[in-house]
Parts: sequence; C-alpha cells; structure tokens
Amino acid sequence: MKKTVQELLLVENKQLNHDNFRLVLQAENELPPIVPGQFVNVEIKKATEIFLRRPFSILDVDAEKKQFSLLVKILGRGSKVLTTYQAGDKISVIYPLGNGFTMPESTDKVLLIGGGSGVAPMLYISKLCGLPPEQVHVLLGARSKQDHVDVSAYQSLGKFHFTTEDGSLGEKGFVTNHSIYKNELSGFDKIYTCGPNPMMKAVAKDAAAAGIFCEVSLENTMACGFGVCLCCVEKTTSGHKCVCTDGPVFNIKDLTWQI
Amino acid sequence: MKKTVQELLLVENKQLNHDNFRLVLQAENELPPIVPGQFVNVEIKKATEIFLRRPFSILDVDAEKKQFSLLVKILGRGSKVLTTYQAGDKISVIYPLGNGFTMPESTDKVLLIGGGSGVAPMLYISKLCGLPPEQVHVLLGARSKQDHVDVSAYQSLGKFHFTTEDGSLGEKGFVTNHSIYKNELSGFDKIYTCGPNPMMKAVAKDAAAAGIFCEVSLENTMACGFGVCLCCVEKTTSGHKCVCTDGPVFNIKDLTWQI
Amino acid sequence: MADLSVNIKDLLFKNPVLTASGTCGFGQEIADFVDLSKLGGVVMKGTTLKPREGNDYPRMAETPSGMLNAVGLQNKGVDNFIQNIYPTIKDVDSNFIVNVNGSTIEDYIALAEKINELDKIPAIELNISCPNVKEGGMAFGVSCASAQAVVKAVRAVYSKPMIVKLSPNVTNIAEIAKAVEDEGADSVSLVNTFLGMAVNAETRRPVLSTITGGLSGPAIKPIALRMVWQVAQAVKVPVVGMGGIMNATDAIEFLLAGATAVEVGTAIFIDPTIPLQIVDGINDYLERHNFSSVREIIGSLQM
Amino acid sequence: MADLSVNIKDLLFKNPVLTASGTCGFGQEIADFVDLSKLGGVVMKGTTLKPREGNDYPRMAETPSGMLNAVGLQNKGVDNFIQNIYPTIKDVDSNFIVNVNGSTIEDYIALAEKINELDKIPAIELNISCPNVKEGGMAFGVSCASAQAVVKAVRAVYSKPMIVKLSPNVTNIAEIAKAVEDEGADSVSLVNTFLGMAVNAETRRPVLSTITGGLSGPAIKPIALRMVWQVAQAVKVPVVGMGGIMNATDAIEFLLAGATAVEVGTAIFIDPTIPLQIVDGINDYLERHNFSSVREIIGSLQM
Ligand SMILES: Cc1cc2nc3c(=O)[nH]c(=O)nc-3n(C[C@H](O)[C@H](O)[C@H](O)COP(=O)(O)OP(=O)(O)OC[C@H]3O[C@@H](n4cnc5c(N)ncnc54)[C@H](O)[C@@H]3O)c2cc1C
Ligand SMILES: Cc1cc2nc3c(=O)[nH]c(=O)nc-3n(C[C@H](O)[C@H](O)[C@H](O)COP(=O)(O)OP(=O)(O)OC[C@H]3O[C@@H](n4cnc5c(N)ncnc54)[C@H](O)[C@@H]3O)c2cc1C
Ligand SMILES: Cc1cc2nc3c(=O)[nH]c(=O)nc-3n(C[C@H](O)[C@H](O)[C@H](O)COP(=O)(O)O)c2cc1C
Ligand SMILES: Cc1cc2nc3c(=O)[nH]c(=O)nc-3n(C[C@H](O)[C@H](O)[C@H](O)COP(=O)(O)O)c2cc1C
Ligand code: FES
Ligand code: FES
Repeated sequence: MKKTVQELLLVENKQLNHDNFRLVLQAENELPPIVPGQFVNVEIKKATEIFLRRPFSILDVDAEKKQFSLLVKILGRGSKVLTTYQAGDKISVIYPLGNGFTMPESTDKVLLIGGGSGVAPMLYISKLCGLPPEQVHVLLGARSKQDHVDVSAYQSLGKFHFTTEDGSLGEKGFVTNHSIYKNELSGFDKIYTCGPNPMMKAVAKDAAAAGIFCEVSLENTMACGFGVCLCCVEKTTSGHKCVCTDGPVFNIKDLTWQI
Repeated sequence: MKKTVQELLLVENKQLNHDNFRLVLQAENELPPIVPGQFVNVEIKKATEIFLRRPFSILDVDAEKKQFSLLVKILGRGSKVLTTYQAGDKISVIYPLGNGFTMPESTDKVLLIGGGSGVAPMLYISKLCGLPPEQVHVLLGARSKQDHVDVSAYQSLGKFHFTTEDGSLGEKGFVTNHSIYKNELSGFDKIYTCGPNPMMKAVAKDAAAAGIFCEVSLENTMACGFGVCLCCVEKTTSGHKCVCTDGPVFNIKDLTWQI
Repeated sequence: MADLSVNIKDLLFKNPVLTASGTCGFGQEIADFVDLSKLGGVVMKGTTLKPREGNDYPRMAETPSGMLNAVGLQNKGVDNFIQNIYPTIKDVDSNFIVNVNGSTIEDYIALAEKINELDKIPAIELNISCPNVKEGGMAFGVSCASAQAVVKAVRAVYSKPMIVKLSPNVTNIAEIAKAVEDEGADSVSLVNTFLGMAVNAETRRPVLSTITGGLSGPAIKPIALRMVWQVAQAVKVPVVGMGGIMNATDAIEFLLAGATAVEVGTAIFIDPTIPLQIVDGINDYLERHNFSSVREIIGSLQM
Repeated sequence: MADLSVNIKDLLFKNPVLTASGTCGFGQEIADFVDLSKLGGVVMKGTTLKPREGNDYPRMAETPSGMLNAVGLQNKGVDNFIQNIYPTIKDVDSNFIVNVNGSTIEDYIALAEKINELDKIPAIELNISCPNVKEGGMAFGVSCASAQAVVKAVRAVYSKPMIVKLSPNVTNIAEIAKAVEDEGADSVSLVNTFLGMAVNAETRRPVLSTITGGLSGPAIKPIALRMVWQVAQAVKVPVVGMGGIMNATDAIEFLLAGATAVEVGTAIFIDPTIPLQIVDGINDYLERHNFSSVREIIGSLQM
C-alpha cells in the first residue's frame, strides 16, 4: 500500500483513563486498507523539545467516515503533548506503516494478549479477524484496574480476560499468570501479542514450547518509520531487520530472543 | 523593581485586526509597579522551533485585577504561535523589564508617535502620564485602515491622529507627513515614539532640529532581556548600552544615530 | 520557472537538491512520497565491499533539534548492490550516486573500480567521515595526510566525478578540503555527522550501543553552514553543502554561503516530501528575487 | 539532603552547579532571581586587561535549540572589575571565578597577576577558546602548543586553582586537555561555543556583524557530552562540563560522563532560576537513587 504524508483533522480526543487517550483522525480522501498491527508516525508540533515523529498503532478504522483512531498512552514528553491536542487541530501523519499481523484461518482459535499501549492492535485484530467470538480470546494485563481502558465496545467480538498486578480487576498477576493462559494455552492455534518486551518474551517462550504459531509486535525507537534510517533494527535469524518495514510484527521463530 | 519569572494565566486573547491580538495575563500576586515602555519576555512553548523568549511591551495594566495586557503583532514564527494561545493556557513571563519612559511634567504638551507594534507603549503612556487630554496628542501610523487597531478605549485620554499610506484612514502618508506633525511640532514639549526604526529616526531628526525633548523605544533582538547576555546593544555616546536594561527607552541625545 | 540546473565538472544536475546518504535508502524507499526524477540526485546508502550487519540496537537517540545515529554502515555489500539494486534504478532519470566506504585504502580502491564500471552511476561520494565504524571511516577524514592518501588512490582508478565527503570533527575543515582538492577531488561534500553522545540518566548507561554516534539535523546547521562557507572560500571545486537543512530557506542559506548543491538528510525522516518542497521553494525564491538561474545566487552572500 | 559538595584541588564547591561565563554578568545581574549563595559558583563575564566595546550589533541569532552570539568580550577591563565589581561580590558566600581573556600571552600573565592578589577570588577560568575576538581567544585553544604556552605562563604567576576552558572546535579535545594538564592546569572546563554562522536569506547577508559567532544551547549538548566523556577519561584533574544544560537531567548526564561540576549558560536566558532548579534536581535524583553524595555518581556511567 502506498504510504503518504497527510495533514489529518483531529475530530475527537477522548480521555479513557488517567493516562490513555483515544484520538480520532479524519482524512480527506478514502483511507488506504489498514491491517491490524500497522501504525502511523505522528508529528508533534506543539512542543519545543520534540524533533522526531512518534509511532502509534492503529486502534480502529471507520472506512466509511474516512476516520481511524489511535490509543495514546502518556509515556514521555511527546505522548503527553499529543494528548493535549484538541478537536479541530491538524496533525501530520505518515501512514500506513509496517507489515501487520497475519490474519488467522477461519477455523483458528486465537489468543490476543495485550499489555500497556499494546492493547490497541489487539482490539483491532479482534474486530478484523472475522472469527466467531468463541474462537477469539483477548487477554489484557495492566498494573491496576484504573490502568485498564474500557473495552466494552469490543466485548461482543470475543471473550475478554483481564489481569491486574494488584487484583483490582480480573485475575491477580501478569497475563502469563491468568488461568486461561496457564491451563488452556495449548488449545489455541495462534497467539498474537503486543506489549512490554518482558511480557512478549514470556509469551513467546511458552508459545515456542507449546509449538503454537505466535506473532509479536515490537516497539522500538524509530527515526523515520518507513525504512530509510535503519535505526529500528531487531536481530533476526536472517540478520538485522527493520521493525518499521519488516515488522513491527514478527513471527517468534524468526527472532533470536534468548527464551 | 524586582524582576521575576512567573507562570501567568492567559485570561483573554482577543483578535484586534488581521495581525494584532491583545493578550491579557493574570498574575497570582500583586503586580509590581509597571512604567510605560517596560516590557515582558515571553516563553513560547507550543512550537517546535522557538528557543528564546520574545519581548513584548506592556500595553496596559489593571492593578486591581492583577492583570496586564500585551499587544502582539504577528511578525514571524514566535508571535504567530503566541496568538494561537487560548484563555486558560499558562504562559511563563519574565517581568518587568527595561527602564520605561520619563514621565512628563504636569505642564508639558506631549506628542506620542506610534507605528506598528510600537502603538502599545504609546497607549499606555497616554493613560499613565496624568495630563489633561488637551496636552496629549497621539499620532498613529500604519499602512492601511485595516492595519490600525481600535483605540477607542483610549480616545478620551488625548487627541488622536491617524495616518495611512493609502489614505484609507486619517491623513495619507507617514506619521511625519501628518499636518499636526508638519505644522505644530514645535508646540510640543516632549515627544515619545516607538515603532519601526526608520520612523523613529525621522522623528528623532526633526525633534533634534527643533530642540524638543525626545525619547525613543528601541526594538532589537534579545537573548535574555535582563542584562546578562550583552547581545542587545545600541551604540550610545557613552559606548555600547544594553537595550534591555539601559533601554529600551533612550533619549535621542544619547544615541549616535546619523540623523 | 527559473533555471535550477547546476553541475559538478561535466555532470549536470537538474536542480541543486540531492538526498543525503543513509537517509533515503537507494531511492526506492522514498518513491511512495517523491518522484525521484524531480530530484537533482539521490546519494544512496553507504556501500562497503563486504556486507555489514551494522551496529547493535539501540542505534538512535533523539536530541534537541536533532538526532544521534549509530547505524554503522549496515548494507549488503557492493556486489549485492550491483546485482540487485543497480538494475532497478538505472532507468530512473536522476543522478544516483554511490556513497563509498572502506576500512582500508584497498577497500576504497576495490569499490571504486567496481562502481566505475557502472554506466548509469555518474559519480561517487567518497565517505571518509563516517563516525560510526571502528575501522576506517572518520579516521581517514580527520587528517590531511590520510584524506589525501585515500583520494589519491581512488583517483587513480575512478574516472568519473568524485565527491569527497568531509568530516566536521576537525579543527580546520578548509585545510582538509584543499588537501583533497589537490589530489583530484572534483567536489567536496560536507558535513557528515558530528560525533556526539547520549546518556540515559535513569539507567546510568549510554543510550547507544556504541556509546557515541553521529549528530545530524537542524541542531548542527549553524556549524555546517559556517564550514561550507569556509570551504567554499578555500577551494575552487564545487561544494555540496548539508547539515540540518529542513526547508528551502535553509537550502538557500547554504547556496548563498557558497554551496553549488545541497543534500537533505534527517529532514526526510520528518517528512520525505521535504526535498521536493525545497526544489519548489528555491524556484519561488529565485522568481521572487528576479534571478533567472540558481547559479546567480551561489556564493553571493554579501558581507 | 544528599552531600552535593565537590572540589577542585583544595577549593570546595557547596554543589556542582556553577553559572557559565558571559551568561550571568557578575552575578548581581541575576540576583533578583537567584540566591547566589545557593550556587556552587559564579563564573563571571569574560574580563580583559583593557576595556573592550565588543562587536557591533547584531550580535545574536536564534538557531534551532540554540543561539549564536558574537558579543566579543565586551567588558570594562580588569581594573574596573577590581575597583567596582569586586567590592560588591566579596561578601557573597559563593565561589566567584574570574574568566580571563587575552590577545597575547602577556595579557594573560598581567591579568592573572592582578587576579591572584584578590583574596576572595578563589580560582580563575582561563579562557583560551573565545571564538568571537579577532586576536587571541580561540586561536590559543586549538593547538596543543599554543594552549600549553598560555597555561605555562599563567601557572608561573597564578597560585590558586586554575581552570582552563577548552574550545570544542578541534579534532582531538582530549589531547589538548592532556597538554594543559601537563602544564599544571588544576581543572579543564568545556565546552566553549562552537563556531557557527547564520545567514538571512532575504537580505542575502550574514545575520551577525562578525559573520560567524559562537553556538551554544541544547543543540550542542550531544557533542559537548561526548567531549566531556572523552576528556574525563584522558585526564586526572577534575573536569567542569557544560554545553546546553537546561535541567537537572542534563546536568546529571554530564556528571555521569565524568564531570565533577557543571556550568549552566544559555539556559539562564530562558529562565534564570534554572541553575537553582538544577541544584534541587540533582539532590532529588541522588535521594531517589539512594546515593549519599554526588561524588558517587561522577564518572559512574556503566558501559
Ligand atoms: C510500532 C509501534 C507502535 C506503537 N503503538 C503505540 C500505541 O498504539 N499507543 C501508544 O501509546 N504507544 C505506542 N507506541 C509507543 C510510542 O511510540 C511511544 O510511547 C512514544 O514514542 C513515546 O514518546 P514520548 O515522547 O512520549 O516519550 P519520550 O520522552 O521520547 O520517551 C520516554 C522514555 O521512553 C523511551 N521510549 C520512547 N519510545 C520508545 C519506544 N518506542 N521503545 C522503547 N522505549 C521508548 C525513551 O527512551 C524514554 O526513556 C508504539 C511504538 C511503536 C514503535
Ligand atoms: C523591547 C521590545 C518591545 C517590543 N514590544 C512589542 C509589542 O508590544 N508588540 C509586538 O508585537 N512586538 C513587540 N516587539 C517585537 C517583538 O519582540 C518581535 O516581533 C518578536 O520577537 C518577533 O518574534 P517572531 O518569532 O514572531 O519573529 P521571528 O521569526 O523571530 O523573526 C521574524 C523576522 O523579524 C526579525 N526580528 C525579530 N525580532 C526582531 C526585533 N526585536 N528587532 C528586529 N528584528 C526582529 C527577525 O530577524 C526575522 O527576520 C518588541 C521588541 C522589543 C525588543
Ligand atoms: C541515520 C543516518 C545514516 C547515515 N548514513 C550515512 C552513510 O551511510 N554515509 C554517509 O556518507 N553519510 C551518512 N549519514 C550522514 C548524512 O548523509 C548527512 O551527512 C548528515 O546526516 C548531515 O545532514 P542532515 O543534518 O541533513 O541529516 C547518515 C545520517 C543519518 C542520520
Ligand atoms: C552570550 C554569551 C556570552 C559568552 N561569553 C563568554 C565569555 O565571556 N567567556 C567564556 O569563557 N565563555 C563565554 N560564553 C560561553 C559560555 O560560557 C559557555 O561555554 C557556552 O555558552 C556553552 O554552554 P551553554 O550551552 O550552557 O550556554 C558565552 C556564551 C554566550 C551564549
Ligand atoms: S525507523 Fe527508520 S528504518 Fe525503521
Ligand atoms: S537581551 Fe541580554 S543583555 Fe539585553
């Protein structure tokens, strides 16, 4: 799909919890096809200290309205300023970027595991994978109840499970401590995950041990986002690959993670 | 007066014409005394490319409300972004800076000549000079009618005269072409002026020839605004002086202008 | 439309705007955004004799108005270039320039010999200034003697226009420019990145896997502009200027200071359409100021 | 409260945060904003033997995340300092350091002799790196031989701690640092400004009256940090680091890279309370990371 630089109109900026915001962007022309796992690179102009763009996964697409949304979690300076943008502001984005997840077969039973800002692509898969809800399990982890975002709009698309480190929502512990993960992992045909590296590595290890297809979406620091700077590399079995073009989604069998 | 760095609340940003805005800032504590000609140095954070603060003269003070206002004319990047700030935003300013004009004696007849953004300190003098309106003449020049700002709030304080280069408001030409300037200059005891350098130099020349007391408020590029960088110098009869501390107001007899 | 063409020796550029090495891949990577045939030229990713995996991640740190990179010349080697990349670019109507990097003088010679055979590569940029490799790289570019040795050796085997890319990490860049001119460089390009460093205070570790990296972007523009001005006064060959160019005004500043052409690097990461915006912006500037050719403004800074 | 004190030879600084020469006047100019006695020290505006009017206006250009200045050591001369400034500062409880500048070695000697007599001036900073004067200045700082000559001459007449301020406009700053250490410098401070240039494309003229000027501010931080790290590894004397420090995190990065103290310059123009915010911020950092003294983190970068 052809990548473009576009000035989009911010039509909504909704605070979802203490540090997560949903930004809805409106294009002028028809949107290109956008696969779950793909991302956009956003320019943040309203801040003295930001130079490079910031990458954010696509959370959802409304092709009819020519709109798509992002889930922005405040991490540092750029994400913080971005969440102060208001409806009516223009934002320059480069998109669509990255490869996206391999969509499941119609008979697959899939487990989508999201942590932190990695929730966004998992929700988008649950919508686009085209599977009946009983074949889709979504397992979301966060530190505490107030760190989870409201996913009720997606809950008819699959079976949702939650963990919190303090037990304030769902089961207590990490996603890898959840009963469905501990007891039923081998029942899944495909596992997709996005979140903090330690979480993804733990999942990858178990998936590899169980011989389950597993794709992870990596987050690293990017300068360009479209494959020219070679700054975003991940070591793979065939050498350094760019996370922004060869990824962000990798099959764990191609990674050299020590798991 | 002690200078401070303060985060002030923007309580109003009113567009006055196509490129002039009035910004009203609210302090938490009592304002220091502020003399006409003094200025503030404003931090403009909502822009990638701005590093240094930008100086703006004080237009007016409402001591009771702990508010003062600025007249901001869009010139380049900084002033442009500043005019996009909205009520409720916080703005860091360093103030009060500079020396200010020498206030007239009670018997003086004064001529206040303003051009471009130099209008601000002239209006503030008209308010603070304490003279009866018939002793105060305010002569404001601009390219065209739409470049003048509405000064009706000040019009009871003196006799206002306007020039425009295209004749669309007041007399046609520069301020120095105005009839009151050409015919009645020698009737004034003191001339105060702020505006583009060529205008101030023309005024200074005539004032010097007529032997009239004349103070000009210089605008040059500043890094600090409070006398430490030594970047804002003007040549005077006693060597380089800092416009930000020894000025911005200078008596023309102390300048080395070739007039 | 003003005449935007410039030349280095007999090589004509339809306009003075090139994309800088390491910031536009081999051109194809930005073809979604930019009609490559509208560019003055494309300086391709640094190429070495043997394939290189480059340095470990992390290779990048954002800095105020700039960035550090420590890519370390990751590339698949010159033979891969000749077999797989060259055939795809040779029909695009622009100047595709190979950026050549060696660990030894012999590397440079071997590379230049191979590139010399490629009909549709009209010039090379000899990179003696990469700060991100352990051997060779910048080491060649920081003394007159070593810079001259490389240039002399390559000149003996390479017959087309040779642009030598200089390091800014030196006391006197004009001296080095003159030294390479004396050995037959047809042009000098500058600046490569400044050696810099970033530290993560929380982890108390360097941000980059290589500790130091190369600083690029608008942060360096004032220094780069000064160097281009100094070099343009010192040498007779055309100077290609770069370092932090983000828009047409920046590019014009370099031209006024004496650059015959400019390269646009880091700006591409922010917006890959910037190089073409610059071409248009230069044309607008020339028309607004009543110049009929860009050549009229080169080095025309008034003191 | 962590122990923030550091020392250069026998001179104690209550904390490692000094204000940089040329950015805080003689201290009094920022006293409205800052309780000077809470600073580690104040390095005062560059002083010369004879009064200097400095360069013509314009002397300043804003650049991306930085600025160019071409002040050119405007000052009223050392005798005026001794008569009019010294009496006003000598009762303030901080280290007031004189930044000493000469056009000739004799100038430096004469200045150092005079300053040596001032009881309440505990140290000098020997500036061999000002890029904004026609004679002397940076010229002394860009070669080992000339740097050594000045340091040696001053060492002979100056008995208190001598900090030598180095120029970053060199190929190998560690080499110069070692050279001045060998001649008896008690500390080196770096960096002074980078030689840069700004052009006004519309008027086709240089922005500064002097064409080139010195670049400071966050733009240069990555390069300055790299240089401090290199120098700290090369010399045994304490290093004073500076260049673009805007907040406590920046300052801590310099300390981790090996600086014993830091100077804050251009940041003061943006907000003169920054130096004291940095003192507080360093303390917070130390407490958060369970260090009892700032000396524990100096040079503690983990590779
Ligand atoms: C492909 C991709 C998709 C992403 N999708 C989302 C998303 O949907 N929602 C979301 O909220 N975030 C997402 N992120 C992460 C997001 O890009 C970062 O949170 C953002 O760039 C941080 O910018 P900042 O200016 O707020 O933080 P900074 O101030 O730049 O950084 C704060 C700290 O975080 C570290 N850091 C910053 N970015 C990264 C990174 N990408 N990897 C590792 N460390 C980093 C910095 O080194 C620093 O220590 C994604 C990242 C990638 C690469
Ligand atoms: C003491 C003082 C009082 C001022 N009072 C007011 C006021 O009340 N209202 C108002 O609108 N403006 C005032 N100004 C001018 C105002 O500071 C500038 O318009 C502003 O700094 C421009 O910033 P910018 O980012 O918009 O322009 P930039 O993008 O920085 O500059 C645009 C162009 O203008 C030139 N320029 C910028 N500032 C100056 C300057 N100060 N002198 C000469 N050339 C300059 C630049 O070199 C550039 O070519 C005052 C200036 C001073 C020194
Ligand atoms: C990520 C990155 C990779 C680079 N790779 C190369 C390279 O392979 N060869 C080279 O000569 N210069 C390389 N450079 C330097 C640029 O070509 C250019 O000289 C420098 O970035 C300054 O210009 P800029 O500020 O416009 O980017 C690289 C720069 C960056 C940022
Ligand atoms: C306006 C200005 C004037 C300066 N004057 C001097 C000086 O007189 N002597 C000196 O050694 N350094 C001088 N410097 C350099 C600073 O002390 C400091 O080395 C440099 O600015 C880098 O630090 P910074 O980025 O924190 O400003 C000056 C810097 C500026 C910006
Ligand atoms: S971010 Fe530039 S290549 Fe991936
Ligand atoms: S602006 Fe710094 S001394 Fe006047």
